[in-house]
Amino acid sequence: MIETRQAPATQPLLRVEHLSTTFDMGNVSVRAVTDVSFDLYPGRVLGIVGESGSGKSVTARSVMRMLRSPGQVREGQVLLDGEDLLAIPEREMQAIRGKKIAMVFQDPQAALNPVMRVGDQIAEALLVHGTSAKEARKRAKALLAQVGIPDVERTIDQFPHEFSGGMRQRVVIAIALANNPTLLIADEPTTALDVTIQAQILRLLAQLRLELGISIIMITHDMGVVAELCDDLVVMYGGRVVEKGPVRDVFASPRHPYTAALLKAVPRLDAKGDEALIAIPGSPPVPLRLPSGCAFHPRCSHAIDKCFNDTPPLSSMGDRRESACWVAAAGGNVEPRPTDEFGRHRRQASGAAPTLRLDNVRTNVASSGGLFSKTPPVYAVDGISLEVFPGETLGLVGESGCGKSTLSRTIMGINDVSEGRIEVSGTDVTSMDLAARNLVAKTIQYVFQDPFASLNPRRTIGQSILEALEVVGVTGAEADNRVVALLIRVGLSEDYVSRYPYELSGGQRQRVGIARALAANPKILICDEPVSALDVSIQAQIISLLEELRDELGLGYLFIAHDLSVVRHISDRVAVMYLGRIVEVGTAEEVYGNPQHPYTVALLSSTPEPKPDQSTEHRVILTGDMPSPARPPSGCRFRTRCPIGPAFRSDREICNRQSPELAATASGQKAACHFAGEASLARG
Amino acid sequence: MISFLLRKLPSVAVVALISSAIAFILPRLAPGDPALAIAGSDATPEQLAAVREQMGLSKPLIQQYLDWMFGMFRGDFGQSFIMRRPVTTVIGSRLESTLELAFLAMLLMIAIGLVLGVLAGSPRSKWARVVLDIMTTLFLATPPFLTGLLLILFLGIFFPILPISGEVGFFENPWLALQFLILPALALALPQAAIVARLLQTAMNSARGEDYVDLAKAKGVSPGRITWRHVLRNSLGTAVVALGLRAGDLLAGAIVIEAIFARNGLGSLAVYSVQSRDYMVLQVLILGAVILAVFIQLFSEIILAALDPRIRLES
Amino acid sequence: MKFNVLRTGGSFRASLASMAIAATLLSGTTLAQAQEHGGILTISQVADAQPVALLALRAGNTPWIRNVFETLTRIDPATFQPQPVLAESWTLAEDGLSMTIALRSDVTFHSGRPMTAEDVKFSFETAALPESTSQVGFIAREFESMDVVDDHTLNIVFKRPLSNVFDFFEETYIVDRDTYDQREDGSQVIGTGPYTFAEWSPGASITLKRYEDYRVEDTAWFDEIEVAIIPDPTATIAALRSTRTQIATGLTPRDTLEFTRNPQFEVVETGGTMYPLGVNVGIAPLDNKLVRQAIAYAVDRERINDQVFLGTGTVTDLFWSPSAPGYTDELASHYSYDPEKAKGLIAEAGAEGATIPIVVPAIPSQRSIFEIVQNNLREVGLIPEAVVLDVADFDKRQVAGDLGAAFLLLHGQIGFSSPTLLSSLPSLREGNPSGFWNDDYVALREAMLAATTPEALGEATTALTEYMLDEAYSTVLVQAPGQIVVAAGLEGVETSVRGGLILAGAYEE
Amino acid sequence: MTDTAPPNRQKARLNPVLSRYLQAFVMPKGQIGLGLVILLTALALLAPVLFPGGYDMQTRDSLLPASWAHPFGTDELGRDIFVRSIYGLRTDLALAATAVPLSMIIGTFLGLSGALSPRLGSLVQRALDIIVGFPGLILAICVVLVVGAGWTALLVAIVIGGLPGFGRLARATFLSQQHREYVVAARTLGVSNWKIMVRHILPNAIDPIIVQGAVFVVAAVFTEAALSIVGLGLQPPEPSLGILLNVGMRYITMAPFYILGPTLILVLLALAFSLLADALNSTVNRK
Repeated sequence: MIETRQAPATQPLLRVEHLSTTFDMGNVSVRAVTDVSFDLYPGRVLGIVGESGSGKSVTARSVMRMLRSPGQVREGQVLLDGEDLLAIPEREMQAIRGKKIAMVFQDPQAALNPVMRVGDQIAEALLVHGTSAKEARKRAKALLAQVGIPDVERTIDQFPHEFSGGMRQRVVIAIALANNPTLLIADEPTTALDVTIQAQILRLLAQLRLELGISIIMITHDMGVVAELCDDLVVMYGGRVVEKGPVRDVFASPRHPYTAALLKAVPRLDAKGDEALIAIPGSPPVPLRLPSGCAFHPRCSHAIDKCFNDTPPLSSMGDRRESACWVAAAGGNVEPRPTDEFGRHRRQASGAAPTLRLDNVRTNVASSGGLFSKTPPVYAVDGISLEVFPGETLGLVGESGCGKSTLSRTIMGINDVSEGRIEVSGTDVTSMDLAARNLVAKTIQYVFQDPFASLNPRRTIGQSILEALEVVGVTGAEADNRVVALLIRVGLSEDYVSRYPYELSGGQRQRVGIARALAANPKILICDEPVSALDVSIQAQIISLLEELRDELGLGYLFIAHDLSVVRHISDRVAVMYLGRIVEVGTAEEVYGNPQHPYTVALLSSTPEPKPDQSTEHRVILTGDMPSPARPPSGCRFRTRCPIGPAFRSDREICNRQSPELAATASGQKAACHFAGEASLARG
Repeated sequence: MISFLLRKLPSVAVVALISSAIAFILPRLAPGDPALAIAGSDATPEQLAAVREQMGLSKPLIQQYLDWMFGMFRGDFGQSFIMRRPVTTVIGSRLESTLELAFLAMLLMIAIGLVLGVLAGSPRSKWARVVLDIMTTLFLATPPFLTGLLLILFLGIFFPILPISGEVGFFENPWLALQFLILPALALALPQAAIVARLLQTAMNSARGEDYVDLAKAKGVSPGRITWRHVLRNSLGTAVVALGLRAGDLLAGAIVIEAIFARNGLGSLAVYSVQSRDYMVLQVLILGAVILAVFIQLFSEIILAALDPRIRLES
Repeated sequence: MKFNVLRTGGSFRASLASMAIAATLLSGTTLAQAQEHGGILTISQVADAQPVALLALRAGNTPWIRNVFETLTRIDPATFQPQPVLAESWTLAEDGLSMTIALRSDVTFHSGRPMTAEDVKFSFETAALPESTSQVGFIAREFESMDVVDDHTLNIVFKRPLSNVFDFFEETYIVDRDTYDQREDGSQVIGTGPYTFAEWSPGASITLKRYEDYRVEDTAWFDEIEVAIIPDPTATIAALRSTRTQIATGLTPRDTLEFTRNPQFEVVETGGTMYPLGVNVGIAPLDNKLVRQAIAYAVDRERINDQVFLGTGTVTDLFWSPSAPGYTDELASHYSYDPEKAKGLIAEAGAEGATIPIVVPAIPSQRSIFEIVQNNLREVGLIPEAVVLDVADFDKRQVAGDLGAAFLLLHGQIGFSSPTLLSSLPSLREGNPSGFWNDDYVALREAMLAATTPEALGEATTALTEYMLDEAYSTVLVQAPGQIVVAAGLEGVETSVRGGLILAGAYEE
Repeated sequence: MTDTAPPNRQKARLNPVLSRYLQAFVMPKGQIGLGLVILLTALALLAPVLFPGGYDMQTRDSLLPASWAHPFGTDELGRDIFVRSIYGLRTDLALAATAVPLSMIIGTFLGLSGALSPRLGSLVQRALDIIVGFPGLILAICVVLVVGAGWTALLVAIVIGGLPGFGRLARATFLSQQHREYVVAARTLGVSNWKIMVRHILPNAIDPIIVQGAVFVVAAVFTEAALSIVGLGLQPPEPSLGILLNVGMRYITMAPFYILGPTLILVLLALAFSLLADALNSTVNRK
């Protein structure tokens, strides 16, 4: 945390008062934001935290007066330097947007106009506010340099698609900074980015705040990001503010059951791995059907009768703290009660034969090309060897594009194996002929990332699971019974048989996805980012369910994720993947406790943790982006970004020449680095 | 771009080869005899036989096909059975009429389609939107020949403003030629323009929901500039693809339009060739149409790549 | 319609004759010629030119061919007597088996070469070949020999007396034997007429130019004749109205209706087409003569004439020209509309409810005729069914004589003499689609062919006609004239007996 | 653990697909379209009841101008053009009702064939591309000539003409669906290609195909009319709108109502299906 946080100035830069926003859908009026008030003081960073549907983004858009139709601000004031933005004509607002208030969006891929050169997009922000074209271009270059884009003279005339995700977000930030705004609203600016890139962007934002004294509203769902960047915090739930206060204080002693539960539901990187997560039951409410009274009461373990009918007002809880909870107001405890906890115990590999074994597998993902043309091969998976034992969870960590999904698809036979071999229960299935396919389908099943996409919207839950049973030859009444049993097993009820996916929440859908995967009684589940599409409070539920099933059914998991805390929580062993290769593999304790590969170090160091006041000074933050698998670097694939590699130490020329083998290290795990163990975590 | 075209060449060749075989065999499957056009309907059987012999129609089909194919490689597309001169000359003499029609129709289609599409895709009053919607739906509903008939009835018969049939070469008398061209060109263009407009409208509406429009708004860009610089610019690709596809339809529509407006273009030549079984002309016309369709497709891909920097010309 | 032919007879003949006279009178006075000699005459025709078929009658050739080519003789549409053109005179031998023809000596082809008897012989021999597809070629095949006596004298020996040899002369253009085989693409279409064939853009236009060395100076009034090919009647009408066309050929009565009332135009009925309904005598129930007669009685010819041809046609059940020897109104109206009689005959034959498939070519007028015929036949208790064939398909089957049980045909051969028609009409000739050929028929035909005097021909014609009407294997429904519209101010336009435009004497007022 | 479902359960638990289509008729576009379709279909179906005299009542009153007795006048054979137009509509609707579903089914199957075998799919795609390149009317004429003019020939010509449209749509769906997670999920379960095609891909192709079907009705009538103009339509005396237009063209200056009448009916027909397609399209895309 950057120590520039003085006491708030007396006059707030932005004051939002009693803001209410509705969406008129035909004859129903949906309240997305109700009675939201907060202050932002100059030079400070305000975090607005909430899950999907909490109203945090609508609040931001209301401030910008950029609500999508049919959204409308019903009540309230947005005072910027004392001027009510909601009362001025649109033309004046246009002059304020981009000039005084700027905004950074979640998805830099979507936020840049794909057919406009980046330089022009930055310059446009200046042009529309009266800067001359020549001046605007000059400033655009300066801005690009300021946000850390290399080789500005060339890149200024490139198109967004020629930039990586992180670079694009830097461009978006450059656009936002163009007119030296006093307020920057960042709407989930790092959610679409990888951990190492997220760290870069967060560092950039912190730096800008420091250098330019800009005030920031940071909208996020990630407590880690809040802890790292924000001074003050607003927690939203069901369209209302439920808790407000300085970050440090809120994290130390949350005054609302929701804040408290949220902090406990997130797995910690530094956790030992044997404590259970405390999941928040249920799912966040949709604005159309808010529960009566306190919107959180159906999920709250402290709810009292009053919570059912009366909406608690935001009331002061001491020094700059406010909370909207009847229980807290009465001085009650709001820490979540452990519901049904699972004592976790690590299992060691039992010496049994591995159920799944990969031996030096390579997968070519280049399209086969036309009738007469040949395309050069692209190995997204380039020589991977790993084993999954019965009852064991192997976590596979890596950033997007590292090939982890291709790997899982190769195991399932969706992608063809170019080289190497895959064994399932000791049988070679590399050929993926009919018999091999059957064996794979019976032994290994897949849980998909996006439960919205992996269920056919036109088939009922029952039909989707029946199909899986049908394949293994279970039909008729027996199949119907199995469907119900499977649904109950994953925590759903019989009613769901005839429902369609759109009637289910994300968490419920993921449960169905798991039920379907279990239909064939597999020995191994490949879970490909099974919780990353879910809200934080739901993630814990699904992780707990997976753990429960593993212990009960003796399943082995290949658990693929980019979220290191989640992987640490569930995994026995962890493999770290970079650009098609495994760079480090070992037990969770070994890898997290004493990482040997500089990439692992960087990953761990980049992950923001929900602990305020942690120093970020000594973080290992990688530069640049992962190269394309079509043109991998020679020698060590990580060398282009390696903090201990030839990019920083010109004498380490071996990294350019020789690809390091995965070899045992002193601390037990295997790592593929010529200088394993040299980089280390410097935690504050 | 050159390498893109080169890479496409083999598959174009395959399509051309298959099409040539179909173009050759399909008309010949129909009963009838090109010799009849020469011999006349009241010829005696021996007169017909003599003419057939003279025309080389008694050769085996395979040989006729190979003669044609090898001829084409030498630049000889064959001789019209009926008109007794090179097919290229025959087609060339009709080309002007169709080109004039297609060119004007294309211009009208682009102009009307883009204007309607942009208007409908811009945020404006509900009333204007409804009017535009009705217009596009009406144009969309009436295929070219119906539009043509209605135009003839209203602008040619009830209010005789424009000539309804016949033609005059553009270079002979441009003013008169335009009078003859305007109705058929409109008839061809209106329904196609409606399709283009509708697609453009849809594309613009979806582009309007994109984040980059929000970002532009957050920059303080005015609504007009957003429409032109961001929304329209990103929707043009759709319009180009639509125009490319429509260009093919335009040619197909030209056949019927030429019949209705009594124009002596390639369409009427094609119909005449079918009726008189002038296979030599017909097969070249069909092959030409298929290859033209392929090239229009390639061309729109090239334009698309030029419009959208994300698209690179690959197979 | 494939053919655009003149018919002989009818009221228009007088007007044409008077035009011809006027032309002759004027051609004597050089005054008019001296005044406005020159300019371009524009003509429209519906079908494209077919120089490949110079010696056959083609709709695409009739409007221009008689101005580029000439024949030995021309039949006067008024008197039906052959008049000399390229032949100066001719002598038929006493026995009728040979003829000596004296040719003009001042005739030159457009190539400049003088025309000789060899050219005439070549033209006749070529017409006799099947690939010429001449409708009258069969007459030349009755020539025993042709002797070129000298450059300007030709002697022809017949196999038997040929009463219709002037039909052959009328239709056989004298072509240049040096260039005949280069005619196909229109590059060398060389004749002896007052205009040369200068240019042909297929499907678009033909350009004729004045032949400066024509044997009679200043015969051609116009510098150029532009023949536009406009297949669509509506477009033709538009061209007429806008004066882009001065003479429009190949129109139907429906198209010309508005011009008959317009003083700016003159409508000339010329040539035309006969529309017979044929049945196959080999297919039940049409093998029964009574059924065939019943069908002939059942058809309302008047209505066909009124509704399809707007009353411009001649209602007749005969193939012959009304001016032909042996043509009587009684015979022509033998099968006047009588549904009751038809019903009786069908009952007698026991053919009630019989299905009659009728083959119809996909031509609008034929379709309309069929609809009336179908309506008529239904009334008398038959079930007619349409089999519409594409024209090319239909023609092929007509040539092969294979059209099924019943069929609607059209023959554009009005203007030939009856003996010629016997062999040139697909409906009557051997191998006809009715499958009608027997000894009685052959004997009656032979008698007609053998007749050398008009009286004898008349008698033989009557005998054959009665037999044909009784057998009823093919009866004409209507003979309809073709229509030519001439813009006012254009004088001296003549037509041949079979509808060719003759513009040698045409001039602009 | 109880994860509460969002309580958005439908009142009527109709098949969601069906209920979605029904929503098309809530908007005015859909209502007008449906109304017109019903009106025209009813007219066509009831033609023998409304006009028991049939379509071939020939009289000597040729080419009468429009009047109350004959709203569109009479034709060259003295028949009422309005009656013939309605019977013509009957013919065309019957033709469309047969040809459109056939073309739809075959085209869809061809387009989805890639789900059975990728090679077959791209082969079929090539073939359809070639059909597309063919000048539409010429292909139809050739087909009619080969089959022999008449109902069957028209049917075949229309069906073939529709294949590329339906095929391309179905293929586009297939291409977009084949990498969808639930298709991949079915494949990882080991579900057969055939079942994946029918269960997972086909239902997603249906929306655009239905819309295209409504559009294609107009195209089918267009093909009929175009073939009639070339003289290769239905056999006389059965009227079709195309035949009426073709014959009417010849009387356009003498009796403009001859052509105006059938044209109006065709425009109504086209409008009806176009509106319907439009309404369906917007409900389908709303999801």
